Amino acid sequence: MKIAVTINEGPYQHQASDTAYLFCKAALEKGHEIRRVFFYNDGVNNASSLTEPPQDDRNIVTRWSKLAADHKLDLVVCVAAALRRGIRDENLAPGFRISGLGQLVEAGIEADRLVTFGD
Amino acid sequence: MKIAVTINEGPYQHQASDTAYLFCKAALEKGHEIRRVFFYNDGVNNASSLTEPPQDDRNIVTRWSKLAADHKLDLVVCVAAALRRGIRDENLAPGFRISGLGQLVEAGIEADRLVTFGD
Amino acid sequence: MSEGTIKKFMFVNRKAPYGTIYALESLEVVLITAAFDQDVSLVFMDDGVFQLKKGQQTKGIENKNFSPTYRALDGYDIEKLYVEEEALAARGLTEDDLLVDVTVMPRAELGKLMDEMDVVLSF
Amino acid sequence: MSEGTIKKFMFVNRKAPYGTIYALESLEVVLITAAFDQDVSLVFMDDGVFQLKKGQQTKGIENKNFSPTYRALDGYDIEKLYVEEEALAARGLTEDDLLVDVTVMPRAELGKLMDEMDVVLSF
Amino acid sequence: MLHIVNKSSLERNTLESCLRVANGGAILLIEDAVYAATRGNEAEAKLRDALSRFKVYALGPDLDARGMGDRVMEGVTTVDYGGFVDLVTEHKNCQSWL
Amino acid sequence: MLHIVNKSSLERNTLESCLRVANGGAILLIEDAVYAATRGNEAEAKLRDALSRFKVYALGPDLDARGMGDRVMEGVTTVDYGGFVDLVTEHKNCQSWL
Repeated sequence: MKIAVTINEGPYQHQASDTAYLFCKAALEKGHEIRRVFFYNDGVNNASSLTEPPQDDRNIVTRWSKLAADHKLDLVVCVAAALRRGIRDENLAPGFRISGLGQLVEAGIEADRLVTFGD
Repeated sequence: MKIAVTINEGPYQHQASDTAYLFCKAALEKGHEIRRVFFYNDGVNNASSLTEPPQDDRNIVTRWSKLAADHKLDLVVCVAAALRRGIRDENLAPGFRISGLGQLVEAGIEADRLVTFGD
Repeated sequence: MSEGTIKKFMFVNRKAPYGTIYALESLEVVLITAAFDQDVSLVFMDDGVFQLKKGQQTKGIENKNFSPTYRALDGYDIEKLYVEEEALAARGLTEDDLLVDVTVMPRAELGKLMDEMDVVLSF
Repeated sequence: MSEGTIKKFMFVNRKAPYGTIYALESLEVVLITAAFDQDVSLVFMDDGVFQLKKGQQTKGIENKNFSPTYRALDGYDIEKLYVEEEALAARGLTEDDLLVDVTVMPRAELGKLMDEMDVVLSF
Repeated sequence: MLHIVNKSSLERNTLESCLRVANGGAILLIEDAVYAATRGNEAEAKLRDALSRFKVYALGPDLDARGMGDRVMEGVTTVDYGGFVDLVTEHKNCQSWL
Repeated sequence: MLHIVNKSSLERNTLESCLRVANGGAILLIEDAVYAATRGNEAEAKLRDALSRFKVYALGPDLDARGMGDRVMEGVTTVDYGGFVDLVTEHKNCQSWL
């Protein structure tokens, strides 16, 4: 089945991005397709290449980048939300791309299910 | 009187940074000293120099930078929280500096009041 | 691509305006979804009904007053606005307090409507 | 500088662990505040009492289990841990469920203690 | 329909809103919402009542993280992330009560 | 002591916690918490009751932003940001109920 995911909160502050990641991994393991992961609102902060958590903590950003590389995921960062929060091409982690809100709507249309993770 | 302020949430997503800013401005107008503004948790995202909100919206980051310049404010960004969220010297807006949590405790000791703004 | 597909999108607004950005961002997605010619419903539940309160004056908090946008929805053929009856009452509001014409509905009815949707986005 | 000044700091923990980062960040400030030789009190109210629950196993959510740190507080001479009596009861917990020795207190008493503080930080 | 709730019912109104509005189906408790599925919690009676109208699930890894894995009330089914995915695909649509 | 509350009492438990724990003093409602100070809100009775134990203030700019400036219940004092600052300096200490 085609599943789309949207994430509304940044890394570390809320569990949303963690839960979304583990959900996506489980869906892929079950043979589903992750049609797109859309990062909206503070969710855009998950895409910062400058993130550097303590060594004994998970790296939420690189974890998404790796999942995207392993499974050819489409990780889309909302451009308006990103500009409001200082995420641009110059500090965008590998595997993410910046685009418009239309990508969220399109994912909602094309996927069989859309699941939101937030605060 | 010496007042210290701490901000726990990022710009735009929550009103915390807006309220803190208007509070600081009012305190300065009344002749009080803002001993320090400490940006903690997602609050560190208020310091991103890459932020670019829509033209008809307020610019929360440059507003802080200007207030700091006009009144010699000490805007301190928590280093551990900043690294977790991709805020470093290379994308730090003017007037902010990155330092440790000790700066928050010190502000609490030295100021007559400490006011927290958050979610 | 998805040409021709029309899905039922519902936007569930449960939060007050200005304290958080969600009310504003919900409106942004609503407008884009309408531009994709989808079937759009907006629900205002719980504190979300405050988004439609008349007389918002945001100068004092130095924020943008986005409430006029609700009045503009009609121009984008977005006409399905549902408001939770119990939420209005619990907040001392009546239909007269609202910026736009809406359909006031008991929450149980809203639950049934939700069941019929293809995509539900919450803010 | 502030050499020699000792203030009463209270850390009010009202949120459950892991759903948000606040519980972890509160601990960080608590440790630093103790390093500054300040008078430190921790209060666990509402869902904050869950922070002290025994048996946390975070492997499944791929997050760090920071609950052992509460056991280490003693080593930093942080000994004033207050837990809201009513909050424990409302969550089906007893003192035996908690990781560390604490002083259980009715909420009205906690309010009086708060009044005596110089600095109150909420998480 | 699958209703996903992620906040503690003693802190926020989301579970209560969901229970009042939702027209049956399934409820999945994740993140801080899992406390509502544990014995002795003030929400217990409300949730027990809901079991007649909804199938109720709780995310096991979130229960374990919070040290509550052994306190799940009878009638609530524990699932892992794979089970979460199955719930999403088995229901026609879903809503996250944020 | 000054207690600062910033969340709607119909969404979160912060105002209720504050009212139950705080040992008198002043309460300042800001941001989404200002709705609790308006007539007809479900929190009205609770807040009216609190007026015997607390001085209650609400931030005017937040009331105006939400179109509720003309609905403040009797007994609650409206202040601007300058008044917020005065409340902080006039009280020995303060707490934000987050």
